[in-house]
Amino acid sequence: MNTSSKNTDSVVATADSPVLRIENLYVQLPLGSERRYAVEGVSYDLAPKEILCVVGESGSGKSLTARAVMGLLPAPHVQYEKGQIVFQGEDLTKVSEARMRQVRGGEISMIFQEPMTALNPVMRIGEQIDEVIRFHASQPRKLRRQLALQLLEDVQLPDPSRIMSAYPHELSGGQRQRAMIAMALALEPKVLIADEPTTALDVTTQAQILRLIKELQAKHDTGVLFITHDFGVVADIADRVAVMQHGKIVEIGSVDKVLNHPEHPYTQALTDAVPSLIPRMAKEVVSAPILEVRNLVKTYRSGGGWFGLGKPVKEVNACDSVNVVLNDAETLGIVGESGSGKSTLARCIVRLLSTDAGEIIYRGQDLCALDRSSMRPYRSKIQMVFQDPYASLNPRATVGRIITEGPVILGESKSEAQSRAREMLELVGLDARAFERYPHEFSGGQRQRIGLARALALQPEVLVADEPVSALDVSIQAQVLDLLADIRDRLQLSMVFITHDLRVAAQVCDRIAVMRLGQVVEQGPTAQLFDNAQHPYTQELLDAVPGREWSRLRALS
Amino acid sequence: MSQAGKRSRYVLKRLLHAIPVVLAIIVVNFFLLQLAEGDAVDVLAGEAGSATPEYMAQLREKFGLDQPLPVQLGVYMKNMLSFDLGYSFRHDMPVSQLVLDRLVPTLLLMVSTITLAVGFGIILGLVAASNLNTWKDNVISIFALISYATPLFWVGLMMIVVFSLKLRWFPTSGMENVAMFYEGWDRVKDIAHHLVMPTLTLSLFYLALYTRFMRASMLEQASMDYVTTARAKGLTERRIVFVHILRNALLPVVTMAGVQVGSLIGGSVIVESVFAWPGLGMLAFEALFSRDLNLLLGIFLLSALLVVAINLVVDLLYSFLDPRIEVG
Amino acid sequence: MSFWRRFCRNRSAVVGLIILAIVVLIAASAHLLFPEDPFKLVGQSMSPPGENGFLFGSDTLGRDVAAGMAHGARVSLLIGLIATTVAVSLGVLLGAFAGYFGGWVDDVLMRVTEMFQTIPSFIFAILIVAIMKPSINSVIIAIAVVSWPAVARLVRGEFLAMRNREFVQACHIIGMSDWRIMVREILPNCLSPIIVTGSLMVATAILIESGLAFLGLGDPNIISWGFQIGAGRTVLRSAWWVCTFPGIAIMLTVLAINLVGEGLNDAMNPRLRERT
Amino acid sequence: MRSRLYSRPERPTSIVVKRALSSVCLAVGLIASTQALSQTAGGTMVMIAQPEPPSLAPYLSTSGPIGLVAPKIYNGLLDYDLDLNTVPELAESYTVSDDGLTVTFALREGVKWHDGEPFTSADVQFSIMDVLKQFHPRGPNSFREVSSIDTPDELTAVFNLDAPAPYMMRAFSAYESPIVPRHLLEGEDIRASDLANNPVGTGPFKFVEWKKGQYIRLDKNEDYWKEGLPLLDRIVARIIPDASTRTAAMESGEVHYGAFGAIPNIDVVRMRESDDIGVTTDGYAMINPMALIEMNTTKAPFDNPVMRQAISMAIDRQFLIDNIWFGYGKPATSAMTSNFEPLGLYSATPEFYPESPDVDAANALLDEAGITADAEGTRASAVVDLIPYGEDWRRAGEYMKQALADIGVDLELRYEDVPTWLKRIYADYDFELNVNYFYQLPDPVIGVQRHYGTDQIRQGTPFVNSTRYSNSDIDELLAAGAIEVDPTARGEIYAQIQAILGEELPVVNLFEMEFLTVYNEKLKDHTVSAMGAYHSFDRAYIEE
Repeated sequence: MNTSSKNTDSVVATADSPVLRIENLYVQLPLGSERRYAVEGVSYDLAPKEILCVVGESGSGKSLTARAVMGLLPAPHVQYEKGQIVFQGEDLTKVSEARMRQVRGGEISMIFQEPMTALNPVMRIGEQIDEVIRFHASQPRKLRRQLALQLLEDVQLPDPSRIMSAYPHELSGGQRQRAMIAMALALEPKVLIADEPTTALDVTTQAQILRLIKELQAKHDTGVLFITHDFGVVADIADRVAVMQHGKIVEIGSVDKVLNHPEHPYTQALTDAVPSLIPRMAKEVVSAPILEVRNLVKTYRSGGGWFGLGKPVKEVNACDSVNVVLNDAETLGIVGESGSGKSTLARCIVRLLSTDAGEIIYRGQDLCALDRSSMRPYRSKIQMVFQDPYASLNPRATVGRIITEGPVILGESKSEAQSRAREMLELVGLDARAFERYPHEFSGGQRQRIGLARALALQPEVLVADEPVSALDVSIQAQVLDLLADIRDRLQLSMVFITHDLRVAAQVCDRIAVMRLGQVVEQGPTAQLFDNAQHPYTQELLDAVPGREWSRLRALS
Repeated sequence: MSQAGKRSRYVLKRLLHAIPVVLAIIVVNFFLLQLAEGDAVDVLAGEAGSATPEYMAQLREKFGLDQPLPVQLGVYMKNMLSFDLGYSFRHDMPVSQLVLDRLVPTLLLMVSTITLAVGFGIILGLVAASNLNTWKDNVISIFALISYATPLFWVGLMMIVVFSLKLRWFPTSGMENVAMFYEGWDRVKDIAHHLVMPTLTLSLFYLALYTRFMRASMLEQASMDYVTTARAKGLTERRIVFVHILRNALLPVVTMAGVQVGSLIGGSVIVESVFAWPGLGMLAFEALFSRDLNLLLGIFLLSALLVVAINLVVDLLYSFLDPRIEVG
Repeated sequence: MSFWRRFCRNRSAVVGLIILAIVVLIAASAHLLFPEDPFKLVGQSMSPPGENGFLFGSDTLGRDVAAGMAHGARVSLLIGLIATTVAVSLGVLLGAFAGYFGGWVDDVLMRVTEMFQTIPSFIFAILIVAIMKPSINSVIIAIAVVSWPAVARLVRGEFLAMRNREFVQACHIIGMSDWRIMVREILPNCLSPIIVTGSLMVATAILIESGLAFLGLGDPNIISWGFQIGAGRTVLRSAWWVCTFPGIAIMLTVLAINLVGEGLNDAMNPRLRERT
Repeated sequence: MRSRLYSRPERPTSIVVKRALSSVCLAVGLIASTQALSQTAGGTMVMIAQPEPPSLAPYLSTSGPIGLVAPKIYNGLLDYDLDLNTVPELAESYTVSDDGLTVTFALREGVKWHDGEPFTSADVQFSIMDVLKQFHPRGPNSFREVSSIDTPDELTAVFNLDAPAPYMMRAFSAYESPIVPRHLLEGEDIRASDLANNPVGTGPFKFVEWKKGQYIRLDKNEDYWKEGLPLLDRIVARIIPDASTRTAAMESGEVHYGAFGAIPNIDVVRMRESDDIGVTTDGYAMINPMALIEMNTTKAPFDNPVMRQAISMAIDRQFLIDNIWFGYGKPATSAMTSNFEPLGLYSATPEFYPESPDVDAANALLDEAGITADAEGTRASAVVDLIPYGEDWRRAGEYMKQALADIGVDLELRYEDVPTWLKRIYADYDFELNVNYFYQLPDPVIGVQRHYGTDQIRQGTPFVNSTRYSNSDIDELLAAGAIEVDPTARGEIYAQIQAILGEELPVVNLFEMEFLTVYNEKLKDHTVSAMGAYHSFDRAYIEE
């Protein structure tokens, strides 16, 4: 539970001078990009003991500003042009590289988004922490080791000495992020820059990391520059907020002012686009089940000896006797953290993966029993939309071919398929001219629409959506969700919606099943699940949703 | 299971894996060689001057060449299992002895070539990558390409003319000074003295591959997130390059060394012939042209085992270098 | 055309392309430059470059080295191209099956590839040429047989990576046949590494051909750079030009092909890497 | 590199029937050898042995490289000086009975084998009767008349012959008929004996070590039966596959001696100017190599003598010598080598062996015989096989293709490896033209007869009558020539043979080859016998 949300009258930046002041900063983009500047005339201050959140969609320049402070701009393409970055009276844009190296990691330190790749895979955690200390404060080895152990304890990592000698791949995502934080706070820096540190983490881990950052910030009085695109996180952690769009700051102020009384229309649009946590009204009429999953079991075997004869080394139970029901024209949400088996379940339903046991009954027919040819009539009935807009479309095929391929294979004539495709493009809100163009000419949101058009071209009765919006910016996310809802109602589609984001689930799903380690721990109508969750894990998930309190208050006003 | 236990199990498994490959090599080459016109007896008769057909028939019978093919193969396999690689028709000696004599020179040449090529390849690749697109980078890249593109024998012959005839720094050819017949330490120095030019010639070719490969690997690693983290920790560029990037960049280079071994033994035929280096390459070449079937199969077998062994060593080395790799 | 602009940014690639263009031009117009049969004995033998009307001198029989190089260029390039095409198609086929189907198919095919890579490749090439008797076809086949494993490994890696890509899974769902998925969906997306490796293999093929010729295994009836090197080798000390100029031609061509290969690599890859 | 993959195998010694044969010349040889004592002793001689000998068993094979090494280990009963006079070796002296049916050898006393066993007449008897006559490629032919050998005492061996065989006296050199240790071979399978790889002889040098692919090391035989000899401490035969590398080794002084064309002619031309490298063509009097084209007389159009004559006329033999063999060689003018002149057996047949090529005459000949050209001017097309012994022969083939194009014969070259070539030519007879070279040896009976006699058409046996030319007159003349004792009558017979062959040309000779021996000037007294490189080198020494 987050103890107390930042109340509205948070401490305004104290009178003493800001620890970091950015004044009229300009950062150039390489020639030929959409706009000239990545960062255009940005100015903001960071007071000691304050958490300033910089929020904005991808491409808004929020993280480039932070990297400019550290002097880590990706050299040839993106260059600092003009402006000041004053840190404790010293303009970092003018200092020597040697001085800059003293600042980095010593006085200003930074943590990054991808814990999986942010640590050197072939070096022990202990060495990587020791490196920072040794470089900035020459202390004898024994002292450095003690400090490192202490740091690991501060970030609440279990058994620090084991962690010291462990390699990055032996730790979980959350643990690695904690190690990163330990490394960053090793020399009591004045400023900590956190560039989307929790975006790649599960919602429960994210909550813990946010809490940790707040505690450490309070304890060490560090100024934290927190970069994120998630308004829920802003609500939970920020003292002050700056909103950025296309390289410019559109609004800056206390968290209460910006989140609850935004002045700039762009901020308003963003805050409105964040799905509220109010569960959807359950469907009145309970219709007959169209798709039933009974006791589904799916295990992954890895290893295995010569020609597969040897005994398997590792066995992971992705789905452990899952039972869910999808009623006609209803949306069933499957919610869970990474590794819960929700994607595997989805892939089993569309027969991408063979199952070990259990049945998938579609209108009375068990699909698992069907072989390739007898599966043919059912192929068009269940279709799927994927998560990553950039990987779900064949870069070398035109949009037209992508959409028409399915119908043509299932027997429709070319002309008929093409007219259907143009019809689908209209349905998903893209103009017909997209037919001849290639995927790389479209934005993320548009690509998801093309993926949707491809699925709908086969006139399916069931649509399986595997995290369709989690890779999108919040404003685009809202549009796509609206489109989905509209299409679902218009075509009376029943949908299986997989997501890790409870906000999205609340907005879209009629009923929700919560999965954990391959098992469905709880399922029921959305409203009932949100108001009084039965299973402790469901409750834990609900509490971990960032900005839960903010959304609750917002809903009341 | 202890780390050593796991390792030995892994080694065993790898050897088991290698057996079908090695056996396949023997069988394929056995039948492939039958397609070659003429046999060892033709060659021996040709060499002996004039030999009566009866004498040739006797020889064929003695060598067992008159048996049907499957029988010959069966006999060969049976002997092979008891480490008897059969008899060289032309040299009138057991194949195993002939091949083992030539193994030491081949290993000497191979190990020194790999060390030189990989060693300098890494250094040059490192220098090129850290001075990207400067004149150093271009010079190294062009030098690497030229040494790769120049025919080996031409380099070899030019080296002999320049270094041994004109400058008299090195002997022209051979592995040892056959006039003096040094012993002990002198002999080692003498062999090393003979080894310089063949190794230089052969490693020039492979140096190019490793330089380019290292450069590409360094560039790829330099764009990784952990490098940005290291920079954010305020480390110097030197430390980032030599401690962080280098170790990660070495991994693919090590694997490539393993794959190259097979072609290295083969590739040395030209160098062995130009420098009269008594290696397996030359022996295989002569065995082929005297249809010395047993000898050629023996060489293929030995080089296959050599490749398997070296690949195993490379993989174990790799698992030391990269903690992510679980052995066994 | 952004591909062309990105290719030209790599200066050495452009230099490579120019050299290659010159070589191809000479090869194509060989019969115009030197109408006579390059084997013809046209003048004073063993005359050094520049004398008796020989640009690059003449060999022991009085044949024009320059004429041989021009006509030989066509043959050497042809050998390189055909051998590479054969090796690439074989490699793509086996690599695709191994990478796409996995399981025992992958095991078997990889054992076969391993076998070919375990046998000393150059000796295996010599073995094949000796068996099929030295001719231009046997040389091509020998080169192809020893070069396909590298392509097979590469294509297998690409197919393994692409196999689980979401756009491939989408095709599975709509029931597209495996063969169609491999050819129309996956293969187009791993063309760039294949093209780059292919270009480098043309260079290696030419080197192998000159190596075989050095050992006296070249085609006796067809002039090629390898043939000239074999012919000039024994007289290297007295008539250095006979095999040195063809050697330089080989080096320049191999150098050019490699530079172009690297240019292709830079031009093709960033576009793919950015997106996926 | 493959210029001399298999150096030319040796041919049997000639049979020279000489009236004035006496022990006198034996004595002269002996005195000459004692003078050698005063020169300095010691040093190591390094010579080239390329390709690597298959084994060191001269009693089983006459392969060239074996001949380079074995005669230093084994001794023969006799040796031959540069003018082919016999010189005593293991036999101090010998007498031939008047009827020529018994030859008695007086053996040298106190000779020991390298393993210390004494050398006796029993060794001679065993060597000739049980080894050379049974297994040596030429033994059965050289000793066909020897019915038995008596050993009345340890130092006397008496050869009993069925018919006089004066030619036999030419076959007692250490290379041709090595005397092998009876105590090591008796009762063994001669062919499989380990002696082949660890020879034990009576010669001036003992076998020490053979590192395959590198060298063969022979050290001085301390108790050699010739007083004060050998002068050298050690002889090492080095194996160097690449021709240019062999040249470099010679230039750098690493190697002192290279015979049988070990050093390419072109390098010889360059090196002979320098004063520390010497060249000689001596020491090959026993061989007389002849470059030629074998025609398959059973395959059209080469079954027609006119085609063969036209080919012979169209070839510029001097061009071949100057451009490929760099001046070493003499254009052929008959079926036999001009070196038979001293024996009175050579007579030129210039009609189809013109001084310089006569293309017009050749074309006229062909038109006259009705072998007309088609639209593109091609009278016939054929495949020419080339002996796979290095680049020179490929150049010869390439020249042949251009030369015969002028008379409308379109040639395609074929160059295969040795086994394939041997099988194609001598086992399958699957050829039309074959560019090759034979040793005519010091006497036509052994060197030339086996290429033209009908009885010599033996399928599967290398280097015999592969053209399958069969002419009864030639057969009779050859038989007569072999046993004719009177030199002028013999000359008459061979003149007739050359006239017929000069007309029919089953084999078109190209030129008489000159093998070269290249040596470092510091090496003295190396070419002292007619056997040339196949000699014991007991008198050779290094003068620093």
